Amino acid sequence: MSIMVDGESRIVVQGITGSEGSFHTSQCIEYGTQVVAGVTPGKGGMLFEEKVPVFNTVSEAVEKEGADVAMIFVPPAFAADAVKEAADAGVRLAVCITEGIPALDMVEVVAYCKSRGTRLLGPNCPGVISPGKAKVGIMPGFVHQEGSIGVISRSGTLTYEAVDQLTRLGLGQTTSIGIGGDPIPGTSFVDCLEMFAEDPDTKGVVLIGEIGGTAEEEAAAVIADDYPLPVVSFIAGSTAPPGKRMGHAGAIIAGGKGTAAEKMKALSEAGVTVVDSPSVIGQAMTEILSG
Amino acid sequence: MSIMVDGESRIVVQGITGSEGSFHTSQCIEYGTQVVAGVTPGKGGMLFEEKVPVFNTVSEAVEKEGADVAMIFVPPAFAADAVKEAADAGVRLAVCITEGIPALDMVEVVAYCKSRGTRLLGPNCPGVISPGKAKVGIMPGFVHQEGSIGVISRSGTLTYEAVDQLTRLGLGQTTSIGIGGDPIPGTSFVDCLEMFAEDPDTKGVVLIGEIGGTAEEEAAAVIADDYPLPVVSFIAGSTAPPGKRMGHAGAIIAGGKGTAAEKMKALSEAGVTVVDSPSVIGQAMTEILSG
Amino acid sequence: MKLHEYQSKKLFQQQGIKVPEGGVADTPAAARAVAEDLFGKGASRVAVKAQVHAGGRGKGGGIKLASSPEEAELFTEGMLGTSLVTPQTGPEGVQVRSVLIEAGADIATELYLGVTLDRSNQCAVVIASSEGGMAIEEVAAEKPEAILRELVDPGWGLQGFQARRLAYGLGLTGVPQRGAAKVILQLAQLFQDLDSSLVEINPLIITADDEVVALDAKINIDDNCLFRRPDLVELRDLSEEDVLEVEASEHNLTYNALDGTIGCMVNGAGLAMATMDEILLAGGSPANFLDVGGSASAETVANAFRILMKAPDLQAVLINICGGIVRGDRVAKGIIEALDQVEVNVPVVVRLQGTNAEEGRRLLAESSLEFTLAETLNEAASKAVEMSQ
Amino acid sequence: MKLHEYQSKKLFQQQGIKVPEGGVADTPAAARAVAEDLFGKGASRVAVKAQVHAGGRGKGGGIKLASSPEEAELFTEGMLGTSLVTPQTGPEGVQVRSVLIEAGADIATELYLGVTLDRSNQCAVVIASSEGGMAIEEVAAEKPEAILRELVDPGWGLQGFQARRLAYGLGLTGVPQRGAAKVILQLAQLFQDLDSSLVEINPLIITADDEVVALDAKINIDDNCLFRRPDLVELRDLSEEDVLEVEASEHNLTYNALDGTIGCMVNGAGLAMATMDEILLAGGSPANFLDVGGSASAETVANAFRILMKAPDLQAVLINICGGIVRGDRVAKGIIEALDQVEVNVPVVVRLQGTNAEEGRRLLAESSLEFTLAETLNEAASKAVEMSQ
Repeated sequence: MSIMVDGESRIVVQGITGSEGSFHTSQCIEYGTQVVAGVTPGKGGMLFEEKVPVFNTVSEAVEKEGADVAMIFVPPAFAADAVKEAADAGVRLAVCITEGIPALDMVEVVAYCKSRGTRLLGPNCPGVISPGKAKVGIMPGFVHQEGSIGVISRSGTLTYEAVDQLTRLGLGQTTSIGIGGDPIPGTSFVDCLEMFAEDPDTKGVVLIGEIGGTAEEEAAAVIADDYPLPVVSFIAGSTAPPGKRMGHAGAIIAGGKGTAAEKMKALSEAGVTVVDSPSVIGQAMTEILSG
Repeated sequence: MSIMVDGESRIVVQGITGSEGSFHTSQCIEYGTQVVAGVTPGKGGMLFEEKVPVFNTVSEAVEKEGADVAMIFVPPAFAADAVKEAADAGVRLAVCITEGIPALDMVEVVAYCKSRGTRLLGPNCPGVISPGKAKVGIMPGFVHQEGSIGVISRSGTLTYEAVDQLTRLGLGQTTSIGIGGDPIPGTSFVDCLEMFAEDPDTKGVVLIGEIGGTAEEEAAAVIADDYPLPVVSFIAGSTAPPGKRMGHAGAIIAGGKGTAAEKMKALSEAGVTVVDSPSVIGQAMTEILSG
Repeated sequence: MKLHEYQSKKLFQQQGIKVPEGGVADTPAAARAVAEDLFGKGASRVAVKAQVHAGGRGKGGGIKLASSPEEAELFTEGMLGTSLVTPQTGPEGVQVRSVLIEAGADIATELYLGVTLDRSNQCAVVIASSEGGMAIEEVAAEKPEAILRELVDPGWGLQGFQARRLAYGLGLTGVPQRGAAKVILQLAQLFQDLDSSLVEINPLIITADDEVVALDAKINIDDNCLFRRPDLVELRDLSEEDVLEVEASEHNLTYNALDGTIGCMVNGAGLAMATMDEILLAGGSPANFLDVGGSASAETVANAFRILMKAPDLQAVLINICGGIVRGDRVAKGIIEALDQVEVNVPVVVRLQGTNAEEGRRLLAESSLEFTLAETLNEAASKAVEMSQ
Repeated sequence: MKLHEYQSKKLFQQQGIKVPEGGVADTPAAARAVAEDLFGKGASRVAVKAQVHAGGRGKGGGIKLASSPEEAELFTEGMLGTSLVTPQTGPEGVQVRSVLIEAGADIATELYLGVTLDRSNQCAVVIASSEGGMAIEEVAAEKPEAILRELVDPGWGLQGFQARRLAYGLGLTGVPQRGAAKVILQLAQLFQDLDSSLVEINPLIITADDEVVALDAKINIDDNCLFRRPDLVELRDLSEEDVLEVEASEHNLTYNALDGTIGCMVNGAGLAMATMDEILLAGGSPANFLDVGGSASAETVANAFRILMKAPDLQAVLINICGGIVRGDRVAKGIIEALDQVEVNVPVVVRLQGTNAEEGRRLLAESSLEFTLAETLNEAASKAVEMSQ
């Protein structure tokens, strides 16, 4: 089993004809993902790689190809509209890779998606992969392996790092999810923890947080409340100075709040195994599962 | 039994210190309605008629007096905000008497109330009365009598007319509801029909419609689908010319649609006893119930 | 409240929607001057369009194409001051007081675009159709599949993707598709900004060089918003409206003229319609719809009486008041006051019920004036009909 | 992006929020002229306020009250060109380049008002407190009950009743209550209109004659919206920002200066932070945060390298790239190109993983340049720390 996406998922790629969109669509197809349609306004009627039909609107892709998951590579100026289009067209999951969307646009988009019953993952995220089943995102597929660990992270590359370790230690993943580094993410740690708790194949969860906001503290509250799976966590940004945005729009220590130390404390108190180096995430999980 | 309001309902009156608000609040209290609070911004701290506390905000009225129904007499320019305030404060029912609220304000208000889980009745309506229990509105209480008929109407005075007849014929009412004459009402005929269907004491429904819109046709569709109670209906406006707004903002035959004839046809076909004069509504209901 | 085409087009332009170049004129000479300017700028012909609130002008001879300034002047002369009869006016027509002179357009495609309230879905709706130039009701009846609709979410407004979806749905591609999508968003915004009840472009044209232009323009404003829109109130053309209706609205009364003989004064729109219906059933004919409203004072009722008495062919008056928010005593005082000031030479039937009705009936009975009192609506209608014959 | 107080107040005024009369000056003489004008208009004293992006100016001597134009000139002279150290700056402070001279206000009540993003509730939030003048974080810590909050619904915006609720909650009544409610709505609108991440008035004062005035003003703009707001980009004061950070942002790189010795070049913000953390764990200290971003081309990476080399105290460079959307081959090309152009006199440790990493490593190995390659993050950090000592 897995969460969010699997071999049955039918993907429509918005922005399929752009440079990043086309590169990563190819990679997803190569991984074995069912990419059933693409959307680029004005390019309706063409075929991507001579097989994937491109439409002018997401509605058409949903009606004609039964797409149920959207992957969005649309530039920031048009991304909010693209996500809303996906939600309105009725996809159950919209994965927004785009970085740099204004926060107030996201406030609106997140509420819009909720009103339409669509789960939004991201923006500014690497996407989601259920190894061996489907990759809907930009993560390097080959570091992943099918297995029993759920991975949730606000980071992209740091997640690949952690997954690489897990795989090398023989710990495959049910699903690995990047929730993204923006202050207003569509899907939270808590959402993912709840989904993993209901997945019979997931035996442990790796949670990779970072400075800024209170998403890790909210996750800690859920875990403290009898969470059924062991959780290993690393929080990036112990060395980050306050008041500076560390790359991610959401990674900022503001008004003395959102430090790595606070988050690690909350998670530790909730029973999470918190490690102080990303290099030992895999090792820590191995010890828990074998102990 | 009754629907919407009963003796347990705790009313807060918004605009209680205005001319219409104070007059009708007194009438409601005299009828026996539990008016527990009033709201007029800037007049917080005073007492209405030496017994009903007045607050600056609806939240306070809800917190301190446990109000669960709002009756709104606020002028059109401020009415939309007042209804939203009531919904946000958590009342379960907001009865908006105010006439002349811009339609686009109501589009927003109706959606806002839905998002907060508050039922809105009105605007531009006489309110609701459950005879012998509570009167939340401006209808003359004395024409009503407790009994087993549910009354729903887009009109105010025409409803008093119909109720007066019913009462004289010994047909009391469970609840009589004016849904209002505006094009965007918070509560529809269909909503009321469904509530009456679930009320064990209601044995028959009187539905008073008028030209404009398709609310009667939608009601007919619900009645045609095995509606459990007998329905008697009168549609006002057979003599109304097309394209003219007949007083109510919603009472207009537009593009050849919304005529009385169409509505009567739809209701007749759904099994409703449609009468061509308001004078015989009571008589028709008596015949059905005794036949 | 309806706006004229030329007023609507000015608002369109402010929103960025392209309209044909032109100008309004209320004399043949002025029309010629506008036309000369347009021909001088390269127009090969100009349209002369009667500025009246009724639609269907084309069928009534209210739109003509002129090939020269002289012809434009001639057409204008033929329209100004005449009564224009269209499918949307009565047989008496409406008087033409001004014309709009516009450069003719090179039409490649004609579309329909409108925004109005969707009462069932309780939100605004954008309606588009590839069948431009036809009345949308006719298209709906004859070719419903040619009508596209996008609901406007009250919280979010019309979205870019919805405008694109409509434009693609109209069969457009490339530059016209993008141009039409833009106009769709602009029109939806205008609808919202103006508190409209209807904005309509019929036809919206695509020109031979891919421009998207509003060839016609119609804007109706929600009367309920006028209290906060003095700018829009200024655009009101009272000469297009019935004088008695205007006078009534100044007194916060709702009045519609009809062609019968029994004047009606009722409180509440529903009861007013029902009273009219009842008069018809009793064999009479109502002279008007008149709602004294939900909070009528003695003064309001007196004003209502004055307006009522001005109707032609009046043979009787039926006053039907069922008290709710209106109090019977106030109404009675208004009636008595009005009859002190207004000469009444027809019989007056009064029916008073509801809040403070007893007090009202007492006041009427105690006055020195003559009324026929009635108990039920049925009885009141019968008496009025009887007295009108 | 932060705005200066005087810029923020101009935007406040455009929104209708009252601010004290005043003017900005960048010389003592200009300050005196502004002060003379204010005294001439009846001011009994003026405030001289250093215009720097850091908060807590009052505690650092950045706000002074002058009783005469001469004193205003003197205070300005004492501030301009000096380094102002406040609780929010480093010990090195920030340079004062201009001052705002304002008429002193007659304060009856000091309040706090701010609008910012509520990340947990995923919407904007209006924060108000009766404890004006204090940092809101301190109020939150010491007197949390004095803080009022109203969430702004994304679909509907801040409602009138919410503004009233806040104003009453602050203990206001009558004219000041209505005035404050109005300012609350205006500020929420400004937050939305400017794509802000923070707008703050601290203190918002009620004057002795019941006026509501923004005595201070702070606006931060969401950097992600600047692509669509050229008007706001113009307000950017680059002199307040770190030169390397500015240069980096021009190349779409995210760079933050730190005071360590090991330069970091990483793709992805999380991995960049983790790399810094790992360097610390290995006994070293990072010289910077540098994220080459999610779509770095060879050119971007070369630019990143140039910025990196300008940092002081640099003893080693650690390049850590884990390919996802970034491709290893591009990064390798960027490194090779950059090292062709930039003089590098410190050891460079490179770790390359993920998409096209093998190809990237091959390119690096085949080049004539010297790198220390590492397999794991741990190993890379250790090697860099070792080489920096």
